[in-house]
Amino acid sequence: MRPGKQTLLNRLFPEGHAITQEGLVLRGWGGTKQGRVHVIGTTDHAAIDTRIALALSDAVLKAIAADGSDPRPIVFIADTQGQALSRREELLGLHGYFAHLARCVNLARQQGHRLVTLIDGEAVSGGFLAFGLLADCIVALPGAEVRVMDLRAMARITRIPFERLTELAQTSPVFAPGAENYWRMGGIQALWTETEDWSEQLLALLQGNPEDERARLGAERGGRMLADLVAQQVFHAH
Amino acid sequence: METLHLDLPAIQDASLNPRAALYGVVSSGNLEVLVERGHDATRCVFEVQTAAHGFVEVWKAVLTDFAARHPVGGLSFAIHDAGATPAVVSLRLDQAFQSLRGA
Amino acid sequence: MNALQPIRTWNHEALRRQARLERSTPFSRGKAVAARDMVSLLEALLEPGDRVCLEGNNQKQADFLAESLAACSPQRVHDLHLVQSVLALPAHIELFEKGIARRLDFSFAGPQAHRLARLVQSRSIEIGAIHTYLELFGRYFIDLTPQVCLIAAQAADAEGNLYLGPNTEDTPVIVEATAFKSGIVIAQVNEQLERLPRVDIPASWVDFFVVAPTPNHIEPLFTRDPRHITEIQVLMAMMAIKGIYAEYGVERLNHGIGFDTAAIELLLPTYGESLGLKGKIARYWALNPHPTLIPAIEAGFVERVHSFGSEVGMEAYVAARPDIFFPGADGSLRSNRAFCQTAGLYACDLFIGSTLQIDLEGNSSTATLGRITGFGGAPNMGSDARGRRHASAAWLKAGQEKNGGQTPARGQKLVVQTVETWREPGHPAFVERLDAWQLKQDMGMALPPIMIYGDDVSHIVTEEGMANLLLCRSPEEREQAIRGVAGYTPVGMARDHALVENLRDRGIIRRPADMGIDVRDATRDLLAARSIKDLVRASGGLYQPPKQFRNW
Amino acid sequence: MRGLAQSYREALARLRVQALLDPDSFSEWVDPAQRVTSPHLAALEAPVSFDDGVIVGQGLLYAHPVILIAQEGQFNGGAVGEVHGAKIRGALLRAVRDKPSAVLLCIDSGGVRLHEANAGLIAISEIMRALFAVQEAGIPVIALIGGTCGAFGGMGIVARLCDVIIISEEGRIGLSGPEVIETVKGVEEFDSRDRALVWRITGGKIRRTLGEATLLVDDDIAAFSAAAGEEVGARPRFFKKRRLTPAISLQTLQAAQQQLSARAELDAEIRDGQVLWSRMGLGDQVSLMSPEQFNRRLEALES
Repeated sequence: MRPGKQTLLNRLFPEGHAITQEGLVLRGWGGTKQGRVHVIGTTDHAAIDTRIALALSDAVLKAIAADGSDPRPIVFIADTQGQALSRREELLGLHGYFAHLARCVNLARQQGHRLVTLIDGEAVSGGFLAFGLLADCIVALPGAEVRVMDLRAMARITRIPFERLTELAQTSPVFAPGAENYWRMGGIQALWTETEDWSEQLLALLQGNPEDERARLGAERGGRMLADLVAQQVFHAH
Repeated sequence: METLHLDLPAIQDASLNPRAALYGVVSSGNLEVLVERGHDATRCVFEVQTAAHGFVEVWKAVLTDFAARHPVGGLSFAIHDAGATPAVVSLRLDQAFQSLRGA
Repeated sequence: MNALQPIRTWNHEALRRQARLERSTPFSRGKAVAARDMVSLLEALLEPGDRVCLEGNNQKQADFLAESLAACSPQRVHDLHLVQSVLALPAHIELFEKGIARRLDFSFAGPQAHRLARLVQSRSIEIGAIHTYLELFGRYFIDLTPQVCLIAAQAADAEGNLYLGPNTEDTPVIVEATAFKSGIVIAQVNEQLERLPRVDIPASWVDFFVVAPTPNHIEPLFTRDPRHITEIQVLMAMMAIKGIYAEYGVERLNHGIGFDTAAIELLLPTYGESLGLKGKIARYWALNPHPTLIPAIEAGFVERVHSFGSEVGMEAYVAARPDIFFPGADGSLRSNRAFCQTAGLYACDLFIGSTLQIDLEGNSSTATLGRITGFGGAPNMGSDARGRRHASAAWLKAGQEKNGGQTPARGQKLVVQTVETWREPGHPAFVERLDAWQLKQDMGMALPPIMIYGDDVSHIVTEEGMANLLLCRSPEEREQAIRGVAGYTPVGMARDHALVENLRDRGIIRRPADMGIDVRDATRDLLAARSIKDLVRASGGLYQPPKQFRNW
Repeated sequence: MRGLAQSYREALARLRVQALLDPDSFSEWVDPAQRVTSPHLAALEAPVSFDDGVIVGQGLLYAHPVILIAQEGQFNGGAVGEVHGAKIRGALLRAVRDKPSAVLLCIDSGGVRLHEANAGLIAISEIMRALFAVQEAGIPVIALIGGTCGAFGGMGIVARLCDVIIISEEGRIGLSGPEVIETVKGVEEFDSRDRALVWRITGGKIRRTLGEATLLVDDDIAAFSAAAGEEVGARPRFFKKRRLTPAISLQTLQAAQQQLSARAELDAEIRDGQVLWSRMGLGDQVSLMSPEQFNRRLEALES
C-alpha cells in the first residue's frame, strides 16, 4: 500500500486497523472509539473495471452477511479516475456490474449499515456513481479532486471556449471540477482540512439520517437552487 | 443567442380552442414551438430565441407570411431555434397550427 | 522524288511500345508482376511527359498502382500528363506535389477538391480542362489517348485475361483507347484465379497484371441512409412525382445522387402507388444499383436498370434480380460508365438532381470557393441532347411547352433541379452570382465550372413550390419564376410579388396546394423504408449493407 | 399506403408518450408552458428547451395507471442536468406516494449533461436512490430503450437498476460511448465508425443475449407498449416472465454476484458479440433474425 494511504488509515483509525490491498481494492476493518467499522475502497486512482466492481460488491455482501442483525458502519474510500475504457468491458456490460454494486450498497443501507464515503485522491463520474456517491454521507479529504470531465475536454466537446468556461467557473459551481463545487451543490456533506482530527470527525458521521437530503442541502448552500424545488413541483403537481 | 419579439395583426378563428402544446425539438437544424393562448384576439405574438445570428429579417418575413396564411389571432408562439432553415420553420409552424385545428 | 527527303516511319508508336516492354522484362514474369517490383517496372517503362490514365472512377480505385506511381523517383518519372475521370485519392495529389505529374485533364475531384485548388494556386499543376465524362472518354480517342494506363480489375487468370467484377465503370473505354493505340495496359487485380467467371478484357489487350496486396478500394458512394431524409425532402419528392413524373408520363430517367432523389425513389411504392402511377412512370433507369431503389423494384415499378458502376453490398440482390439489371451469364453485374452515360444523355427523358447553387438564369454549380470539385455524371445527363431524334410522350410534351404550345420540330429533355432554398443558415441555394465565376477568376480557368446550364433546365423544385422554366416567355419571366420558388433567400425575398402571382396564375409557378398536395402529408411515414434495415428487409435479406451503415 | 410501423427510434419523446399510453390518458407535470428551463445552458449561451428534455406525468397503459418518464434524446443527447434530473427524481418520489401499477422509464440519454456536469452527476445518483425507493415500495420500474442515444453513462447504470428492460435491436446500453473509448484507447481498441461492431458490443441483441435486457422488440412504439402492457399484467404474456433481478435480498444479490463473476471470467477472446453468438451456435444468422425469432431462439437455448 502507498505510504499516503497508510497515513490516512492511521489517522482515521488510531485504535488500529487491518486493511489489505489486493490489486487496487482495499478491504478490511478499522477501529474507532465506537468499535470496528468495515473499510472498503479503491486506491491509486483506480479505473473501475468488472473485476474491481466485483471485488467491491463482494466486500459489501460479505460485510452484510457477517454482521447479520448487528450492522456496523461501512466506510468507503473512493479513489477512482472513473470507469475502465475497454471494448471487452463494454461488451460484458460494465454498466451492469456497476448497477449490481449499487444494489449491494443500497442493500447495506436497507439492512441498517451506516454508509460514509471519504474521497481521497480522485472521484470521477462513472466510477464514483457506482458506490461512493451512494453513501449516506460523503466527505472530501484535502486535495481531493471531484469531477466529470476537465474543462479543456469539456470545451472541446461543447465547443464553448475554454476561457469562457474558466471565467464562468469562478462564479458557478455547476460544471467545473472541484470538491468545493460539489459541497456547494450538496453532493458532498463536508470538506475536511489537514489539521483536524479525522478520527473524531469520522466518529461524528457514524450516526445520522439515511435519507437523501442532497437536493435540499444544495439549495441551502446556494449551489443548486432548482433540484429540490423542481422535484417538489413535480411531486405536488395536479 | 439572439432574441426577437414580433407582434402582428391577425385574424382569429374562434373555433380553435388551444391548449398549450409543444411541437418539434431543439436539435441542430430544428426548433421547438410552444403554442399558447395570447391576450389579444386581433394579434399574434411571436417570441423567438435563436442560435443563428443575423437572420432577423428572414425571421420577420417567415413569421409575417405565416401569420397571413392562417387565422392565428389570439395565439402566441414561443420558439427555441437551433439553426432551422426557413423551410423547417414554416413547416413546424404550419404543423403546429394544423394540430390545433385537428385536435 | 527527292532523294534527300527522309523516309517516314509509320510504326514509330509500335517501336516505342516495344522498347518499353523490353525495358520492363527484368521486372516481370510474362505478364505477371510481383507487387514489390511494380515501382521498378513503372520507372523502367514510363518516359517523361507520358500521357497516363491512372484509373480513378468515382467508386473503384486503382489504389495500389496509384501508390506505386507516387513512389517512383521523380528523377526518373516526371512531367506526366494524367488523363483520368476522377481524382479521388491522396496519392493522386502527391503525384503533382512530387513533380511526377504536371498536367491534368479530368472530370471530378470531390474528395481532393481542396488540395487540388491549392495545387493550382501554387502553380504545381496545369489543368487542361474539367470535362464531362463523355467528353473525356471522347478525347481518349482523339487527342488525349493514354500511352500507359493503370487500371483495376477484380481478377486475372494466368494468361492475363481480366474479370472486372460488378464495378466495370471506366475500364473498358480506357483499355480500348490504350491497347489499340500501341499503349501499355497494366492492371491491378484482387486475386488470380484458375478460371475467371467471365472474361471482360481479353489477355491480348493486357500487358501486365499484379495481384495487389489489398483489394482495391471501392467507395459505397450511392448508399443513402433513409434515416437522414427530411420531411422537406419528402415534400419536394411529392411535388416531383405528382407535378412532373405523372404529368409528363416520365418512363425513362436518371437520378442524381443525394437524399432529395433517394426520397423520390422511396416514395414511388407509397405515394406513387397511391396516385396509380405504377407501370406509367419510372420504368427504365440509367442508374447505379441504389439501395433506395429496392422498394420500388420489389413493388414492381421498375422494369430495367443499366448502371455506370455497382454499389457495395448490392451484389447478391442484383444477381437475384437478373430481369431488372444487366448481369453477365455468370450472374454478376456488368456495368459501363461510357454506355450508361450515353443512355442517360440520349435515351432518357428526365434527369433530376440537386445542386449547391442556382443563379437567376438557372445555371447551377456545385463549385464553391477554394474547392475544385469538377462534375460527376450530371452535366451529360442534365443536358438536352440536341442530337436526339426519337420521340416519346414526355419529350414531346416538354418540347411543346417550350415552343409556346405549337408542335415543335424537336422535343425537349426534362432537366430538373431540386433544392431546399437554404441548405443551412448562411448558405442559400439561390444566389445572384455563382461562386463558379469567382473560382474561374481565382484559378485562371477558361470557363466557370457550371454543372448544368440554365438553358437546359426545365424545372426547379424547392420546398416553396415548382417553377416550370419551359413556359417562361422572356428572361424577365424566367428570373421571376426562379425568384418565386427561392423562398426566404435574399434572391427569393427580392421577387416582384405581382409578377410572381401572375406566373402562378399561368401555372408557371405552382405551390404544393396548386398541385393538390397537402403539406401535412409530407412526413417520413411516406417513405417505403426509413432505415437501412428496412431496405435489407425489403430485399429479403439480399442487400448486405457495408458495416458503417448498419446499426445491428 | 403506410405499411410501416411507427418507429420508436424516430419518434420524438412526446409522440412516444402519446403512442405508448391509452389515447388522451396522459397528463404532464411541470409542463412546457411553465417554462422550467435550464439556467445553466442559458448561462453558456446554449439553446434551452421548454421541458429541459424530459417529460414526466401519469397516464393509463391498457387501463392500468402508470407514471411515465420520457427523455428526449434529440435535445442535448437526452443528457441529465439539474432540472431534467429533478423532474425524473420528483416523478419517482411521487410513484412511492401514488403507488401506480408501474413506472415506465423511457431512457434516451448519453448520461450527464456536460454544461452542468456536477449537477447532472449528483442528479443521477439521486435518481438511483429514488429508484430504489420505488422498488422498495413494490412498484416495478420498466425501462424502455430504443431511442437514438440509447442508455449510456450514468443512465446506463440506471437502466440496469430497473426491474425490466424492453429494448429494440436498435437500442443500446453501455457505460462509455464508443467514441470516448476510441479517443482514449485508439481505433484498434474500438472503431466507433464500424456501426455494426458498435451494435454487436452494446446493441439490443447482445444485451438480450447476455441477460442484460428482458425482451427484444421491434422498433415499433406499439410493440414497446404491448411488451410494457404484459409487464403490468394488462396483457397475456407472450414470452416467459423474466426479471432482470428478483426482489433485492442478500441471497439474490449473492446469486447475481456469482453470475457476474462467471461472465467476467470468460476468455479474453470475447471482445465481439459475434464470438459469443458463434459459440452459442447462432452463427452469422443473428443480424437478420427478427426480434420474435431471436427471443424464441434464446428462450430455447436458456431452457
